[in-house]
Amino acid sequence: MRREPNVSRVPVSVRRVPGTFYILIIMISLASITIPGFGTVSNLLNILLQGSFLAIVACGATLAIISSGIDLSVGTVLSLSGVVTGLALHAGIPIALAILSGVLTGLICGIITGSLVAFVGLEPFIATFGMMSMAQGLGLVLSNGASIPGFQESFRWFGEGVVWKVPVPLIIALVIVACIWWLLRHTRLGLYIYAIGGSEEVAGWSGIEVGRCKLALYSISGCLAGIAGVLLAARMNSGHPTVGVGWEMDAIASVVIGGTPLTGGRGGVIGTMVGVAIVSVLRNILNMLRLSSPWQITLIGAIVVIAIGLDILLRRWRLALEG
Amino acid sequence: MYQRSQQIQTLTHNEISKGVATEVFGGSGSRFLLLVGLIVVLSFIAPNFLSLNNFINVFRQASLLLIMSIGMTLVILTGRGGIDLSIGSVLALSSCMAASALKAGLPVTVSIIIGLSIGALCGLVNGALVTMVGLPAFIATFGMMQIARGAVLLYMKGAIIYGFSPAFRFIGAGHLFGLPMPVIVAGVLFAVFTFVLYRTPFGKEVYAIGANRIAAELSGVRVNRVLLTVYTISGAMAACAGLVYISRLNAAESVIGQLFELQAIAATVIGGTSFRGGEGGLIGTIAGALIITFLNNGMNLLGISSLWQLFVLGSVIVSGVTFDMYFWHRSR
Amino acid sequence: MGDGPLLKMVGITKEFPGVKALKGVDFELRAGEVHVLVGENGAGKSTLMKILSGVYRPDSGRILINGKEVQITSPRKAQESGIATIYQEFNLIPYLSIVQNIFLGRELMTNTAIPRMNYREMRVKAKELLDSLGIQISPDTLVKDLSMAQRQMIEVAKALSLEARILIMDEPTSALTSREIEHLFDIVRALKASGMGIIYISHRLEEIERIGDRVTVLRDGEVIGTKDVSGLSTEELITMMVGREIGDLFPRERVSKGEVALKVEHLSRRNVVKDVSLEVHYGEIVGLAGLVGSGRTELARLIFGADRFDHGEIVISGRRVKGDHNPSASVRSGLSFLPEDRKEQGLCLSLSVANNVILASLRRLFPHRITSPRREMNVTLDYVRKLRIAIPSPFRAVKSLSGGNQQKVVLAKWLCTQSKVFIFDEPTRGIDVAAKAEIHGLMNELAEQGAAILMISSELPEILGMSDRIYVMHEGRIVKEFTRDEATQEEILRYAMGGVGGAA
Amino acid sequence: SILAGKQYEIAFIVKSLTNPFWIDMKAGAESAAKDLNVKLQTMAPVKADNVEEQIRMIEDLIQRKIDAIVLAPADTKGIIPGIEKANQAGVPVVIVNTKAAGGKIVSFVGAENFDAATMIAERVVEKLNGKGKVVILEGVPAAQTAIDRKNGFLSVLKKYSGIEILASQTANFQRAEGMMVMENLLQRFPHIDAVLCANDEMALGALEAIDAAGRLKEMIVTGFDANRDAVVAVRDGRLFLTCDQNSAAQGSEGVRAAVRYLNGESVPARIVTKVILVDKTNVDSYLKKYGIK
Ligand SMILES: Nc1ncnc2c1ncn2[C@@H]1O[C@H](COP(=O)(O)OP(=O)(O)OP(=O)(O)O)[C@@H](O)[C@H]1O
Ligand SMILES: Nc1ncnc2c1ncn2[C@@H]1O[C@H](COP(=O)(O)OP(=O)(O)OP(=O)(O)O)[C@@H](O)[C@H]1O
Ligand SMILES: [Mg+2]
Ligand SMILES: [Mg+2]
Repeated sequence: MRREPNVSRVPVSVRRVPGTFYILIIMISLASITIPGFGTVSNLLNILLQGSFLAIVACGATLAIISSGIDLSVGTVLSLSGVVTGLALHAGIPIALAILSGVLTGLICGIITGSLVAFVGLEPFIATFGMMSMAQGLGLVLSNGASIPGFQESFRWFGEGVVWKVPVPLIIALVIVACIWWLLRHTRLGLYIYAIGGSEEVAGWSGIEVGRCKLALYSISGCLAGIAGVLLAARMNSGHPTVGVGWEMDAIASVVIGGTPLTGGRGGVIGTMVGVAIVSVLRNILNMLRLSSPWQITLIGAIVVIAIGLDILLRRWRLALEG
Repeated sequence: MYQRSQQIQTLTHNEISKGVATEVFGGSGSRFLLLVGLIVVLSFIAPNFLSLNNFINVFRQASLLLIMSIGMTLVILTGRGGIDLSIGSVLALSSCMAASALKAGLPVTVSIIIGLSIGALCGLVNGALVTMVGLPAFIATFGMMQIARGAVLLYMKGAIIYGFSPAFRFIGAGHLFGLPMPVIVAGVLFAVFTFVLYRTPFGKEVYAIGANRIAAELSGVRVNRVLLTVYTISGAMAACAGLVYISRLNAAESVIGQLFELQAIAATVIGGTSFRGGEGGLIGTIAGALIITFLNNGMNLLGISSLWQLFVLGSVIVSGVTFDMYFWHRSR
Repeated sequence: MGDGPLLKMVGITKEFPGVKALKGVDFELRAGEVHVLVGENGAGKSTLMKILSGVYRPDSGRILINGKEVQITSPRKAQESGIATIYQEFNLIPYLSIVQNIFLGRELMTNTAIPRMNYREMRVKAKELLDSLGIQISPDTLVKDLSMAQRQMIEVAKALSLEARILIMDEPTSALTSREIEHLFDIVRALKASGMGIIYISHRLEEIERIGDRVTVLRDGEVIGTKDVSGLSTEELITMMVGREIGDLFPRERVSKGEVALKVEHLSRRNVVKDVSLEVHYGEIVGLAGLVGSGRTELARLIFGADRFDHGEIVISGRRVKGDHNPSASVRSGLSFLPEDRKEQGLCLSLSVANNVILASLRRLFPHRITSPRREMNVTLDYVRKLRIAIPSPFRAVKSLSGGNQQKVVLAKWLCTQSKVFIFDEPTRGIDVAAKAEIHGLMNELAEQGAAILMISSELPEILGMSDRIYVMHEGRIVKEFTRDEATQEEILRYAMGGVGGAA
Repeated sequence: SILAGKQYEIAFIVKSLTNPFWIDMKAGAESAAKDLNVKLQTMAPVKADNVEEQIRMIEDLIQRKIDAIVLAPADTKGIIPGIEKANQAGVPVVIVNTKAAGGKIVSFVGAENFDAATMIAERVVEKLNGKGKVVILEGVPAAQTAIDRKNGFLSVLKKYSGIEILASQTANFQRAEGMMVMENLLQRFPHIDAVLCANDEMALGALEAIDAAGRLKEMIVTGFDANRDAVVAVRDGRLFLTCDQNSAAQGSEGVRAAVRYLNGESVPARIVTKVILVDKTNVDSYLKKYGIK
């Protein structure tokens, strides 16, 4: 039930690789043996490219969940900022400004949810649920319910370009993940997010300005959703008002699969990346097997449950052995 | 004002009733004011809103959400990330199975029992994954959500079962004492579970587990058993909602119930039940479910364009609860 | 030292819904003094201190530091004004390490181009701090892995690291044993000598004369008086606190002991509990003494079924417990266990007093599975009166009670089960003298009625005063058994510290 | 196939597999595949109508070195990058049902949703003698077919001054939502002459609501897709009409086009499947097709 005294150098909250990592390895090895075309470099890059967008969004979700909150709005904010970017580009605004407008859209959404959570004291679920509806609605209204297609090449580079064979979105995602990792591991804000997740009251008593931290973290989450939205628009060469439907679930699932509990206070972004990898690899495998969507749906559920269940049982078993 | 010297000796009947009432209504009483406010506003601006027919109509529409939210409220009350994402899929699975039982010519009662048992079974599996394997509720029920949905899609192969016997249709489309059956079903279930939650040891244990799981366990509460029961109830409620649903719709298909979990969670949380666990309760959930349904109804009546509807829904919920926090909870 | 007072609080009032916690309190602290604040449970001590540390805003009143009025609007402000606090309820975050907790809110940063947290330096400083407090734990240990006593010491370390001018200590010793208390007092004396002003809250009256310079008594939110410690007798102090004389603090009488109620043989778990055998008879109170971390709590948890044991056997009321030993089975077989950590393990803080009190007895009180508010209230009020729990209504959430009253609620919960065998882990932690006497009286009554009680306590006077027999634990083993007459404070300590027989 | 000495592997990506319309199309495609001895796999996004997922599927299939892709895009424009990827990898793409606005494709097989919708609206106006109050139930916002159908309806209705559009609301292509939205609209409008629905599912839901309110006589309801239940409703005189895009033919023609292309034969750039309005007069053949007596 409690206490194995833990002696280690690194602050433990950020250190552990989740057990699901090994599940990921097993999944990948099995797939490369059995599925032709899976184990190729180009397919791995393909998976990484596909996972980049979710990875960016899931970083934000990780912050929210570590603080024992939640961010349901990431999916629709992503759609919204794609639409805004698209509109901006069509209006002939320079690319840099258009991108900025998309990212800012995300940031503003994040600031709104953040203020609602931090200063009004709304439950994160309600605030972000509201934002989820609002961003979706706004996206539909702005785009008039249709996609906004056709951008110039230089913009599309952000979604499709490669640098030394590495897709641009992947590079951006890696940079963002590294930043968030740094944030959680080495900055005050990061530590405070853990502290707030552990106990908001105690964090306040220790002189942490809880409200400002929450505002910051939801803003970051919104901003990341904005970035992902812009990149996705570039990749799809269109801003689509419903493209992000359901992404919040994928993001939250990745976070939880990665070992950050919904109750907050621990976990980290490395784990989340394992979660993102599991989700993306699983999708790729199922597509490669060309399974129809009902089977895909079923298997995603079953594999997630089995994988994490196994991880927990193995850990328990190991603990019993060590004892 | 209370003084140490006047140690409380006894409580009058009145004081007890008042105390119980505050306990039951908890922090969610003010959400009723929000609901009333919404109704008042809508009756001024929405044409044909303020009519008995429309209210019956809204209650009928809210009843499904309410039935599902009963289970969801119990689950969320148990705290520690307690959540049931699977209810939408379980609803689809159990009601499609019941429908195909009906089509196969089984009696109505048997089909209903089949449907309910499948729902309860799914819930039980959720509960077992949470308690025995120790999966986070999010993962366990996320898995069940996918598996049940996949199963029903595979089973139905995209087909739709259409046209039920009048006996079965009565549950969803019939009337009793001038009230639509769904409203009656929801009302009865609601009454039963409110009683269970506030007047049985089980209900107290649910709250205790939510408030502090370790303390509850050390007080001899059989935590796992209670959790199993709660998830089972949630599954059964989903099935129950599903049966009413297909009976009303006169058809069963595999895609029903998508995103219902989010609606049920929203109704629960807007009703004042907190993810922290042990706070809130069923009474608020009614307010939550009605707020959502009245909003949708009002927007249809107002003829708000589809594109704007989501935006309006989100902003009304956020500003409503904000208002509530400011003028009610802050002033205390 | 300084001329004017270091701190002055004038006319502080604070009202919670239904409770006037403070009614115009004046308080004064000089530099270089230890000012003890005493009073019954719920008198308003912690509230006053929380106002000083920025957790609550007062309804009215002024706070002056060095004669200058200050507005303490947040804990941060309090820290900036030089006030450090050791809260009564713990103020640590379980999943952060000791270092992170100690420096929370004031992390040291590197002066590199991109500053980041300087864990290396913080670790070194934390280590120094821990060493100076005599704590031998790695600073990277997670707080969740610490015992109550260890956490309490970390609290102290955290407050000290602030290097404040004013240090508030709200019951810092309630989970400590004498060795740590000695250590703490040495530190307090050193701080005092350096000119710090210390506000010290405690229910252990013997500590007052050992460490205090002045004492202020609070009752029902009002100051009864401030006195110099020298020349103040305990009786006088108690009368000021309670407004009346109290009975014998340790009213233990001998009763003839009955059958064996609880028997433990060769019980072991990992490295924490090693081959422990003991027995407790009906009608007997058995004390379990030992130093911090000696394994007493762990032993109790094993007996209760909260943790699994590796070897050994347990017999409760003649029945051997089997593999499926768990808390609910224990409760049903008539065993009660009052845990030491009321916040984490004892209470459902957001629930009402009534719901907490009846939680462990639901099956007994409502065999037909339908509860009755009237019955709940009557039962609850019974214990509220018996234990003198100060609450305006049993519907009040437990989290709004004072620390001592919360402890009484936990006690009430277990008394309500009407068990025959009790394990009390630090039962009077944070409880005022008057109430302590009453609780001891209740334990006596229980024993007279034939209950068996195993009492863990870090307060040696309590162990000596209440027990019929005493076991002493050291590093997971029972190293000595005393009868009531053989035992003395010195002897117990000697064994507890491993001075005899055990590996020292 | 036999000529090439190996069995072609073709993937058929539709918008969802939870709706009879797509199931029919899948059946059509599969029967053609069987005739032609092709290995066919039908796939659909896990989230129905999600174009981004469709793109991911195309990418994954390219990795798997598929021979050809038959595709029903969830979004006319959003799908283009996916088609372009396939173009780059040299995988031929046949589009069915919904047009793609760019990329190199072998052929487009399908009817025009827009045109079909105008046909329906024309018939409704005719029935109402150019005068009446009309409600539209739209599909999933931002889904291409939903947009096309709605615009088709509007293009006709707007032309007649006697036609008043009371409301145009979404019910997300779903039966239950169709019922719920209709219930609310029935509260709002004391008189409605016609309800135009962007698919049969919503129409059937709306019918339940109208029936329950006892106002079936007052208005006509139209659907879209001619699925089994809708055909029955037409027979019973509850549904005024629905329209058959012949989804099975779209599927089979799509697969045939792909195989012909792989075999090096020439394929027309546009293969039109006919739209047939299904009403009382021709419902019998559909009843027979579904085996309903
Ligand atoms: N947050 C709160 N809400 C409502 N009432 C409160 C709150 N905090 C304290 N009180 C009440 O204020 C009074 C004073 O409590 P306080 O905690 O200051 O007592 P104390 O002197 O520290 O007692 P103890 O010795 O038991 O710790 C009590 O009656 C308590 O119930
Ligand atoms: N929460 C904990 N996590 C990890 N180890 C612990 C914890 N509590 C105690 N220990 C360790 O277990 C052993 C026995 O601790 P236990 O709490 O049973 O002792 P105790 O005599 O009750 O002391 P205390 O006064 O600290 O409660 C000690 O080695 C201690 O360091
Ligand atoms: Mg106190
Ligand atoms: Mg202990």
